[in-house]
Amino acid sequence: MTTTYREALRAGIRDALRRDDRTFLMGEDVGAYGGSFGVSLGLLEEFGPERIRDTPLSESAFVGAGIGAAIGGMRPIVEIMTVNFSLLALDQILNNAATLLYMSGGQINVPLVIRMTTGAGRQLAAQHSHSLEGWYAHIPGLRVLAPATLEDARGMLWTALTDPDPALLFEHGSLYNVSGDLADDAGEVDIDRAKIRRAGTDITLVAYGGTLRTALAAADDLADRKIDAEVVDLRTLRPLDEDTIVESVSRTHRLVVVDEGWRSGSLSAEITARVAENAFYQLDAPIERVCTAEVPMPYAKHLEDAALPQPGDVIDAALRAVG
Amino acid sequence: MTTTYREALRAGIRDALRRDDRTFLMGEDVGAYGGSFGVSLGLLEEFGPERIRDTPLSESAFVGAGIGAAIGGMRPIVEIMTVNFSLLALDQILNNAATLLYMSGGQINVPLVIRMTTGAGRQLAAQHSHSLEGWYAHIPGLRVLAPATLEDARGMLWTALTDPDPALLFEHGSLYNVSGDLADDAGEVDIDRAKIRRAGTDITLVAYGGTLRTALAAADDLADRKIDAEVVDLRTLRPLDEDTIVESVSRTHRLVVVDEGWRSGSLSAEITARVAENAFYQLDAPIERVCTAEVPMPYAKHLEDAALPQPGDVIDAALRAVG
Amino acid sequence: MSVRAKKRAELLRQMIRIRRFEERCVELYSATAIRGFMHLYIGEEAVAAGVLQGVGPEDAVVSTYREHGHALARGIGMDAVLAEMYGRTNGCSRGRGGSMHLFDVGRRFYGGNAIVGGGLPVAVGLALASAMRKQPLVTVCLFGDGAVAEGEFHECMNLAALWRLPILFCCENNLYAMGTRIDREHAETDLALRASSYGMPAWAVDGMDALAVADAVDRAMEGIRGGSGPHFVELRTYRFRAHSMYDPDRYRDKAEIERWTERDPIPRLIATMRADEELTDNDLADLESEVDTEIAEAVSTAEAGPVEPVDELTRFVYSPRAT
Amino acid sequence: MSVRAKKRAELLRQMIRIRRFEERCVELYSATAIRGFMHLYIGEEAVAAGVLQGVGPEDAVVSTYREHGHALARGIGMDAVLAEMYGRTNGCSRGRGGSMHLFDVGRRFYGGNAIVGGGLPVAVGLALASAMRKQPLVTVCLFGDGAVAEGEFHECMNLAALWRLPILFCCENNLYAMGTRIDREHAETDLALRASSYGMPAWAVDGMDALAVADAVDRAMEGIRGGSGPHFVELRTYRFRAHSMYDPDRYRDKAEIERWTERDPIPRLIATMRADEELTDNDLADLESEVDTEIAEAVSTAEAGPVEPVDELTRFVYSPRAT
Ligand SMILES: Cc1ncc(C[n+]2csc(CCOP(=O)(O)OP(=O)(O)O)c2C)c(N)n1
Ligand SMILES: Cc1ncc(C[n+]2csc(CCOP(=O)(O)OP(=O)(O)O)c2C)c(N)n1
Ligand SMILES: [Mg+2]
Ligand SMILES: [Mg+2]
Repeated sequence: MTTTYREALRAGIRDALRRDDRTFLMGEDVGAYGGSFGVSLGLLEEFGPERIRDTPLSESAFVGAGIGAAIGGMRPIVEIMTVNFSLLALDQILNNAATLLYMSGGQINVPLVIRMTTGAGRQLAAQHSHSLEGWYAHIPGLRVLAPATLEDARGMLWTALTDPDPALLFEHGSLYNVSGDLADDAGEVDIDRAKIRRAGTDITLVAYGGTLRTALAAADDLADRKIDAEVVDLRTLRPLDEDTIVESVSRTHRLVVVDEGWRSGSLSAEITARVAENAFYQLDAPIERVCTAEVPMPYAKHLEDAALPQPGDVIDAALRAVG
Repeated sequence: MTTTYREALRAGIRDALRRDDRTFLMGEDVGAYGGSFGVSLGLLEEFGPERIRDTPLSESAFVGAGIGAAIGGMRPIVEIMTVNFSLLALDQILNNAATLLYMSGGQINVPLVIRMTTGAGRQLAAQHSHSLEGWYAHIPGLRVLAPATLEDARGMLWTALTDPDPALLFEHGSLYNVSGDLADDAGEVDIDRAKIRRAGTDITLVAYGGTLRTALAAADDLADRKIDAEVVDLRTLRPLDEDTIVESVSRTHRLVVVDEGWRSGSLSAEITARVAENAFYQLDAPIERVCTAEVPMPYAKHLEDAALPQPGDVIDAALRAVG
Repeated sequence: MSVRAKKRAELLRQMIRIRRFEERCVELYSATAIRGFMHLYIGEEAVAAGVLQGVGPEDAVVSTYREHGHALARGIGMDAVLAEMYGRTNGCSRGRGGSMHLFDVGRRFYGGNAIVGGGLPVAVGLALASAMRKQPLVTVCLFGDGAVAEGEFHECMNLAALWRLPILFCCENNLYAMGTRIDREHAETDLALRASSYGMPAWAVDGMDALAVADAVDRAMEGIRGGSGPHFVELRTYRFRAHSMYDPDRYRDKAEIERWTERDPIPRLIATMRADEELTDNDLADLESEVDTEIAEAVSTAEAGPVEPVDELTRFVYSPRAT
Repeated sequence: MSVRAKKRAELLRQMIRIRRFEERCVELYSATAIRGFMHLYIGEEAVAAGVLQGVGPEDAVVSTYREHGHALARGIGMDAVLAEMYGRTNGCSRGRGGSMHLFDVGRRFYGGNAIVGGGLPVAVGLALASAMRKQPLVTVCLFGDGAVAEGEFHECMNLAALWRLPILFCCENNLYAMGTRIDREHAETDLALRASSYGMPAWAVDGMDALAVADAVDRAMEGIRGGSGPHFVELRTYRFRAHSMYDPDRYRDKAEIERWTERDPIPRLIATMRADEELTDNDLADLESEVDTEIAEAVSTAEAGPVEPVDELTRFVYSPRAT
């Protein structure tokens, strides 16, 4: 069946709502509006306002309420419209969702899934273009997921909801309209392992979420230049599947990390560090990172394009590495 | 003159208040209480409640008000009691303080200094023990400072206040009572460069803020083992003085980074990545990181000690590297 | 012309400028000359015109992402606004801000904030600065009904009232926060009542009546300038168009929209002026053609505007540093 | 004994337990058996006793860092509380939480939150869960006057009122947030009035009178159980001791403290009971000695408590995963 990333996400939410009546969706404009990016369109009509619950503009309160509801026996899906606004709820996420299990000595589970849109690329400028999933991947107690494919868009929510611990799901804004084939009964996916999306022998490109397509495009181009790139999709940003990365680099001996976060302190740094620590003697060239320029995102299209990781940048980095 | 880190900070604030009547100090309990950690004790009496301004518990509002006041021609010093509570003001810091200059095309400067206490080590448990300065060092538009010495405690504020851009000053909670000698007229310090606190030839230990003492203690011990460690104090976490680090590693060929942040995604990852990118062929051993265990900080002393970077951990890492 | 007639003529002129400008923007958006998020003000013009006429040249203004009307009424050139939306260097934010981030420091217009509620703390700070500097100035802060639900609203109302700051809070209550109707976002839908619970003068005004808005704002400004602290006016209005160019506007009744369209502030003021013989058909035709010319010139200026060279991408992240 | 007399006896018993327990804690803190932040409740016991007596066994309770009294009155064993403060495995949070993070899921006591205001959203969520699950339960949320200034307070009041959730907000107004007196943190110091502006029943009670507290809470709980949505009670009280063990308490008048000490809730209830011939000297002596025994036993249990093995450091960061 041909479907879009948006529809796959919606199907995943619908599955969840049908399967478990403790599950509900809550967030700004998830109901009458149909979700800021249309993900939940039609769900209000199907499940009613109790379970498709519009909230006021109160990120801290409704994210915290999701935590409380999870503790109280529900299985909430909370939508934060975009990662940009999640900062207003960060205290709840870090100090409650991620911490209650530990701080209570194992008594309190928080089976909550928080979904949000991330990323740039649509000229939304400095306050609406963040890629902060790397920050969340810093927090012990969280599981951080970044579906880059239709399968993962449909299935990661399922798996995350069966996890007794809180999970964050980052949907890249540029993917919603991407379409492709997806099995009608597509379901649960493994959220423990990264996935090799393209096998190759000469160099490893690590990407996730919005940058997977960038990496794959670069790999296609590199193939024309007789460079056989392997593309690893991280999928889960925390805990990191270091093994898959290290294993790939141990075969290709070269690494480019593609990350839409600002370079300094992005997730790409952690991946670089892990490889530098664990596959140091396997490396034949310095690790390369292709990240977003360290600027608040400009509005003008040509500047935004220049700020974001492009396939050309990945190709250049790969060429330097195979040098 | 013998003084403490706390007194050096206070002297720095007093200098600033005397020098420029646009400067004022604002935050929770900076006035009548004397500052949660006693830094501003006595300043209310000296400068009055207009300039030593107690605020309600409203982190977002008073940090944002600091931004607005800076724009409006003042030179505010805002104290957030601890980094843990700064999450509640993070939107203001990221989306306004760090962004307004760029977003306005160069029109709006935000000459603001935000001070806060960071770090663990006093059994304050999971919600009061964060080391999140690495997160702030991810944000373009900010300058991030971590005074580890008395000179820097006294002088960094001065330099930061002469900067037209927003700066964050992280004071490690375990340093306030540290005492030592400081010149009476100590003033402005360079905030552009890292500093070699101990010269050495066999291995580089990079540290900052609360971990500088850990690294120095480890270096002393390593000296007994005939390993001559160089200790680099980062001082400024953003922009990073990569040159000093790379230069040191190019001489010692070995690197241990000591960082109180949780390992994954901490500043230590960025430093590792920079060195892996820029001094790759200089390295004779994998880079080692000594960080905080990836757990919400436990209350019990023995567990907290086990979670935090200790001199012994640094020594072990150094021995592995020279091994 | 009498003073009264002059004032009315100016209100009408501003409303027509804003209306026609945005009608043109819609075309330009369809033609992809403008991109990103664009939030139209059509229907709400009486608020911008009525509020901004009462603001002195040295007073400060803080606005939202729905700020074309505020910017124009504040006196920012239509060409500079449009060039900004084109992403050009002659835009009022040098092409870095776009529709949501219009700035003009010369006119003390401080944006253009796209985080709902995010401008309030900054406005409080601007008011604090003028109070501390003993300048007889007022800060005017515009925001929507949705923003009233955010925590920052509460913190800022309290802070402004506690410190009796010279600030005018203008709540543009257009009954919706995106797709969420006011009675589904607020337990207490009388927003002026909410505000008055902080102990500040607060009242609601017909926001479709430019004269009523102007009178209310004049009264409030007088109070604030007279030293009686913050005031709040709720301006009851309605947006005739969708929330943004992305919004299919599924959540509103056609009948509701029609009912409000009948209260269009422009014909209404025209009718009043005609009844009072302050406006002839010729006057109106002149006005419209003047505005047409202004728009045509703005389009030319925007189209002719230079594009920022890509190597200026990182300019304005930090101020140039004196060395 | 009459029902009334029994109730009073129980209130007295709880107050004395809390008082004597904390007096002992001060000694144990001096002896360094307890560390970290410790916030004493001494003076405020009437609130804990009066509130918790009205809470059913299945109702949920959310508290702050000043929660020894709440925990004890909720029925958590004094031994489990003290062992927690010793950091032992038999502590109610397994030694991971300490004084600020007491938990007991069996008694639906959800901590122990040390971010001011941070517990409110969680409480709203717990109430939401019971409402959605159609359980006839109430969530009781305790917090201080300082928390009322935080944005989260506002968001949560609105959300609870908007959704008519079964929640009782208990504001322990002890007139200070650390060193900041209520009139320097709130523009409107009548906190019940503030709360009622959200359209919920709200009133103030003499928090030094256990009977008045109990009556008010009983009345509020009845209203909530009857389906009339959230209620707010402001409990006007005073802490006799400093904010925490670190606080030199410079900001309060000795005379003010004395005035309030005269209203000590314990002698006050004793006097009432004596006047009504419900309490003899013998009864009181028995009670005190019972409590002494309980404390002595708690100290032994805590001292004998095992220490968590260090290799359990990372346990409870995540739940064990089924594989
Ligand atoms: C903190 C935050 N949350 C969510 C959004 C997304 N968003 C943009 S505008 C808007 C509605 C705001 O409504 P209101 O304040 O009434 O202003 P209006 O758009 O009606 O003028 C929302 C939810 C945002 N920009 N910021
Ligand atoms: C968000 C946040 N800001 C600051 C602090 C530091 N702090 C701890 S308790 C406290 C005062 C709180 O006062 P109140 O709510 O009245 O409670 P009380 O201590 O009087 O019981 C402050 C400022 C904190 N824990 N959390
Ligand atoms: Mg609105
Ligand atoms: Mg208090």
